[in-house]
Amino acid sequence: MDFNLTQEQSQFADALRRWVEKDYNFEQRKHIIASDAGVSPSAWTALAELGALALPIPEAQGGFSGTAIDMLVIMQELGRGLVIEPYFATVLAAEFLKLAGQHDHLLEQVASGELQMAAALNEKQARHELFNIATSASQNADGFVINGVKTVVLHGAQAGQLIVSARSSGAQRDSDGISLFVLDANAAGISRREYRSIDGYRAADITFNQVQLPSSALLVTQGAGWPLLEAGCDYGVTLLCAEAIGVMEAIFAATLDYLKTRQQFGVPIGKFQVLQHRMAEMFMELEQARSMATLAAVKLSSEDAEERRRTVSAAKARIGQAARYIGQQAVQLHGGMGVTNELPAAHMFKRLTMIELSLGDTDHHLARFIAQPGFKAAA
Amino acid sequence: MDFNLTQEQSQFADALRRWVEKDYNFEQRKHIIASDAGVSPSAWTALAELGALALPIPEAQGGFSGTAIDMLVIMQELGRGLVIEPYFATVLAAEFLKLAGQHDHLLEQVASGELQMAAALNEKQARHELFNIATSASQNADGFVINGVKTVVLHGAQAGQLIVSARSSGAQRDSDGISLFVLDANAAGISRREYRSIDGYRAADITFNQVQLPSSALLVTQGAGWPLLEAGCDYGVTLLCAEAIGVMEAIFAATLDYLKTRQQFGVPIGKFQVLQHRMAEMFMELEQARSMATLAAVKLSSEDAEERRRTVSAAKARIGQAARYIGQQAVQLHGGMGVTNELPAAHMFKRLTMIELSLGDTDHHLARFIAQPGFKAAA
Amino acid sequence: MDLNYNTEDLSFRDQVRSYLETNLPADLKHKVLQHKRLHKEDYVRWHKILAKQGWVATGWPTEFGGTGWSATRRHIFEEECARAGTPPILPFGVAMVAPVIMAFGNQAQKDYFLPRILNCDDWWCQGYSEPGSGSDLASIKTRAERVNSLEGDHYVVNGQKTWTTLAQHADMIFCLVRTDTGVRKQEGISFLLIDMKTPGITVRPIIMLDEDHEVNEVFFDNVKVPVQNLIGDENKGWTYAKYLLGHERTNIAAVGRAKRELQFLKRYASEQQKNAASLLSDPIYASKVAVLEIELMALEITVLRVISQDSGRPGPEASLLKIKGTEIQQRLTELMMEAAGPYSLPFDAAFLDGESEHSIVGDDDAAPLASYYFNYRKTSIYGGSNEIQKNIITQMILGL
Amino acid sequence: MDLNYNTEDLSFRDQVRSYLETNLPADLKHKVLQHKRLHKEDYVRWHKILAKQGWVATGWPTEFGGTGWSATRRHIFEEECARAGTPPILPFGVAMVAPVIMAFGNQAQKDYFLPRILNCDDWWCQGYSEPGSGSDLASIKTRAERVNSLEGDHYVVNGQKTWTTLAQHADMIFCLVRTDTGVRKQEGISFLLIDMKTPGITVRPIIMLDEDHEVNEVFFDNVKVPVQNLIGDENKGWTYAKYLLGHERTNIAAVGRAKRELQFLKRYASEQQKNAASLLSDPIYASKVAVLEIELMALEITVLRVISQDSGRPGPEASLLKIKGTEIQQRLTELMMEAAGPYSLPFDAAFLDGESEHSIVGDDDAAPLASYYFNYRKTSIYGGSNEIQKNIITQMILGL
Repeated sequence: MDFNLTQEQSQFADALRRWVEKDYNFEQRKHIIASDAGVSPSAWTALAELGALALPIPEAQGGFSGTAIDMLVIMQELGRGLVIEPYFATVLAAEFLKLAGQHDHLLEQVASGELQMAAALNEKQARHELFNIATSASQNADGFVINGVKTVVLHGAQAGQLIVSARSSGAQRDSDGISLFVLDANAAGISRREYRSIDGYRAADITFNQVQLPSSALLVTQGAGWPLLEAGCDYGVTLLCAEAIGVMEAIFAATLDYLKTRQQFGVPIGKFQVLQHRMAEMFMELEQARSMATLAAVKLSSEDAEERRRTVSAAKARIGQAARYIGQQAVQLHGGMGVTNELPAAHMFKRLTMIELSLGDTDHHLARFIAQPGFKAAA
Repeated sequence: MDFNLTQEQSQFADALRRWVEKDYNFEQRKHIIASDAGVSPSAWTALAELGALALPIPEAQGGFSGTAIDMLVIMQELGRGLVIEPYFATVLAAEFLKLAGQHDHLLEQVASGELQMAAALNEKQARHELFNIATSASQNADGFVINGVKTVVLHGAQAGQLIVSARSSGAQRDSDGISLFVLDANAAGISRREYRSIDGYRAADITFNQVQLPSSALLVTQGAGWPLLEAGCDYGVTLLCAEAIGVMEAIFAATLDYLKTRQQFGVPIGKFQVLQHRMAEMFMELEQARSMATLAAVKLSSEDAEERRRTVSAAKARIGQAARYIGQQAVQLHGGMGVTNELPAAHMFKRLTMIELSLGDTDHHLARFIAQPGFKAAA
Repeated sequence: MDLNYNTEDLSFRDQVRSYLETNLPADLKHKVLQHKRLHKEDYVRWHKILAKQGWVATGWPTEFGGTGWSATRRHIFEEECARAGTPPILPFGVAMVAPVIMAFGNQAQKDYFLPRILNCDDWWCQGYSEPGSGSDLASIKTRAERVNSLEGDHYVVNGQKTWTTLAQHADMIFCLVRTDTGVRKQEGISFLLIDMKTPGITVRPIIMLDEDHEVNEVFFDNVKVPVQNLIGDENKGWTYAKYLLGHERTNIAAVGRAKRELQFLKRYASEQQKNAASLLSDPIYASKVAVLEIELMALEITVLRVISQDSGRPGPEASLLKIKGTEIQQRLTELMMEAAGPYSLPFDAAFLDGESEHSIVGDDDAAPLASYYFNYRKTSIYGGSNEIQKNIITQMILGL
Repeated sequence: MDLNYNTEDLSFRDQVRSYLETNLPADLKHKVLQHKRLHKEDYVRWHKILAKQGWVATGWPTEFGGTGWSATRRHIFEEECARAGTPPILPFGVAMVAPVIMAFGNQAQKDYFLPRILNCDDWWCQGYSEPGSGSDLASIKTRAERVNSLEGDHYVVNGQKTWTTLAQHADMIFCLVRTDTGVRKQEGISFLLIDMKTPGITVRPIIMLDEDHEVNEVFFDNVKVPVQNLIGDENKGWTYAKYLLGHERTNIAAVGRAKRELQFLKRYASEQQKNAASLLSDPIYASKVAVLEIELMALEITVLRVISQDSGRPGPEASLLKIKGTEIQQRLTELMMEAAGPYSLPFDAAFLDGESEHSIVGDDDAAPLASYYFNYRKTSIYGGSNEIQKNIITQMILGL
């Protein structure tokens, strides 16, 4: 059993951290958020040059065939730096192509940094249910026609290619009848409405109006997309968990530093036992969360899909709990400064909060954990 | 609006408190628990002489027609003193007669202290479901024949008369088809198996084997006992809530005293901020619990049965939460002494724990609160 | 024991309710109920409407134009306002500086300021906190030096205040300033009223978590304040400040507003879907709502118990009300955001500010919820953090 | 990163598992799995069985008869024992006094005591805590005065120890005693081994919450202890005690037992009914179980992370393991009691003690659960209360 990072992983993390410190610090990030584009082309170039985009892509497509553990290292660093570029969106979308073993040319473009992607999976009525899909895909002579609206698509307006889940058959909440497509984000009939998210990202609602796709756009057998959809999103959840660890490490360090320097009643506030124990509890939350992020990354590639679902959902639920506690308490311990937008801690808190609500919240993943047959079978 | 006790209520409380201090202190109580009888005939006489038994009984039957608020005052004192006599069992059982407006002679005997009663409502498979009844009542020429087993009947072996819920018709979990009876606890076919409870009470499992009852034993229309069963148990829940307030006041006071006197590292442990804030949280729990016990006592007689159910269940749920927190933390703050049987605090903790599990636990009452139509209708 | 209002109180409640039905402007009500940002003119408009009715100053005696209501009536009034969805009457004038002026001000100060406060002619703000002071309020560094001059004696004020709520709109600020540095920190503090238009005052916005402009830093650079604006005696300001801190906690539990927000939460959750049913039907979610509702039921009775025992000013029980009240408020916003789920993410400042009728993603209920959640994290920090409140309970009630 | 055991470790696990299947007596297993009280002969029997296999002293080096296993193997062994339901090897001899004897005892002490500990010839107990010492362990008052006499030098011990676990069975006690009163409290303490049969020793039971006799007070009235029974140097006992405190935290997380108890909890809850279905199918109850199960999954990985970094003795991370481990254990007992509901009330000491085959009310699974819950409240108090553990994290890890 070995919990150490490889030398390559450590070097990757160090390089990313140095880049964040130099070119993606708090002030620079603030300017990017306030800019019209809301993302930074130069940051994207840097991520590509650092190899972060090639990392998850198979070697055959010009990547490094990085594992989920490798990605855990990357996402922690991006979380620590609160990097709001379309990295997660792109990597998540690319995972669907990898899992489907299709569209190698797009993976090559992702690896080289030429292509940004996004996964358009969510719909308004669905809340956290991935299978709750009203967007339709009807087959015709030329391929498929897509109609519907996808909401809160992270970096949906930046993406050159989209992964879209749509319904080929069945009722709105059936897991059967789901199809997955990859398509040009500028195809005729697509309109995108962009907006900011409260944690500084860009997102979009995307309307599909009689969008004609070729047959090659279909990723797996028509109507049988559910296992792929779940597997791809479990990958996304694992990335978010890793990101959350990075954000929590950073907000924890900032809070600890604040407790050591901020004076009240003539002493550093870190001398008050109630605040000390609060920090001790945050420390324990962080360590337990870290264990679960690790476990999820390890089990993600499990051949037993139930084992994967069970572990990934356990991790998201546990990390959601930790993220809420650590975020809220970090703000509380920062006092008045914690509720202003002026310190990084506030932005970390917002990001942690939105991670909890993304790709299934704590309650959703707790229910999914319980729904795995093993939960009751063990009894 | 007025939250003050009347002069009579205050006098009643004072008299009970003086009696507990003199004749029912910790050592005396320990001897009663260890005795074969497990209850104290002289304590019973004292309770009768103090008027505690007459209090809830209507004036027409020789009582004082005390309200639920009057009973709240009594139960708080009995809780504070950890009195383990069959008072609650008797008063709860008598309430069914009062609500049914029947068997006045039994009420007279209760008021005078001649009769102890018990309510045999629980069955093994039911957990907290009062309507979940397998015990059968079949009508015959002479009245009714009862068959079945009632479990964990508080002071079931001490009682001269029993209230029993049985099924006249319907499936095991139907609320229709329930009948309620009052019967002589020594009737032919009844066998009682007595044991101690972990909090120092006596309880019994009671088997009914072809027990023949006269028609007069039926309290309300055959098969239509459910509203009476619910109302009577809501009365019982309200009494338990009041008792819990008394126990919590006592354990809170004992803990506060311990924090002020127990020295560690050269200072009273009450100087440690973490323990101070724990006490502040226990204080708030107690005050919130007290508010709910009051509200339940006031709403118990509401003509709107939903309002009664909603408030009583809210109170039991809230007080269950407070009882668990205060009990566990009181033990924790007492350190090693808290986990021995030598201090009253340990016994208070045990009683609080068992109150939470009696007549529906916290989850049960939370679900009942949600099930009231008003919960969703407000939306 | 009797938990019902008496007949007179009930008819008072009906009177307030029907007044609010008639006089609360629909657009203001809509903004409040929809969690939108309120602007200066919204506050002023509602203040002046209530002033016309004579109901602005519910805590003042009648001699100064207050209502002279009992604690119960004030509670009823606050409940009804919360129920109807009125904008708040900001506390800085009516509830904070006015009681100090009444108790410690001179006749000229009373005659000039109190009617202007009643009618919202001046927008007041509070100059207590300073950078670094935090929970240690008495550690004030802003200096006021008394100077004799031909035009009349005045103070020269230098220093900085912070967390000054809505100072960007203010005409007046009441300040704690240090007039004697040679004594222990609670002594040597004075209570000054300062015109915000005086040269040398600069206001710098502090942007909150939710990107709203709610508080400010206020800088004083050789600001001349006439001695006529000193309240009471020089160096006695800490006494007045403590007097005011008690007043500040009135209605701190905010039960009325919490009840209204609970209704919003239930309505909103009942419109969201989970497992092909309403989210409010989901056992897990319903259970969280029920726990919160019960906590609020309990708090309402706790408040009424405190009111019924109230001989005048709130005692240390106010700390309990503050802690429980803010916990409930924060929990409400938390459950709202959970109900909105991924729809919490879109940030639509134009909609919150009332510049667009509908939110960009089309869910007007959801649009403000994450902002609301983030904004309300302040409630367990300001007005004496909840940790400080527990210290008060520990010392004043438990004697530890 | 690799979370799998290597092939050698896996075959070791299989070896342990099959050994336990063959050698763990069914009656002992039954008692453990059914949460019954264990008696002296139960502990001794299992100790002697393991001793025959050479597996008693998993933390000792081979030169003294220990297994010499790596941290990973010790973990595997503990997991397998927990899984199978073995009685514990009590720590007082093997895990507590033995390491001190090995590190600081003389050759004669090693030669005499270590083999007897290995074979359970002596039942040991621990004499650290005194009335009033609590978390302040160094505040020891029990005195030992050195006396010269014809029969050889000895100490005369006077004082009292408390919370002495299972002292009623003990042959030997290791004690911290004060040999110098003129210095600061951590100095002037010595480490003595005392024969419990020495005249002047009295053992008084302390009955626990669950009415079990688990701990005692031990009184020393002019008890003569030969100087040969002093460990190391006089007045250096605090150093040895601190060395031992580190060892005490081995396997404090008790993940293996918690996993076994989680299976019991699920099985038991699946047999209870709620809303005409299994309690384990109830969303609220299932959710509580799931949260606990996930916490345990996380703790298991946290333990493995600590083990993998372990250079020898556990560091301050042991405090994290102690807190989380005991929280999980307590929560398990809480959920078991909740599942039993009203069936938690009956108290059946005869059944718990093994005097009757079945419990009086007929639910053998339920019968011990309330006792189990009450008994386990101690776990957040003993071995350094969880508050003390948080102090350690605060100081040693966070540097506050």
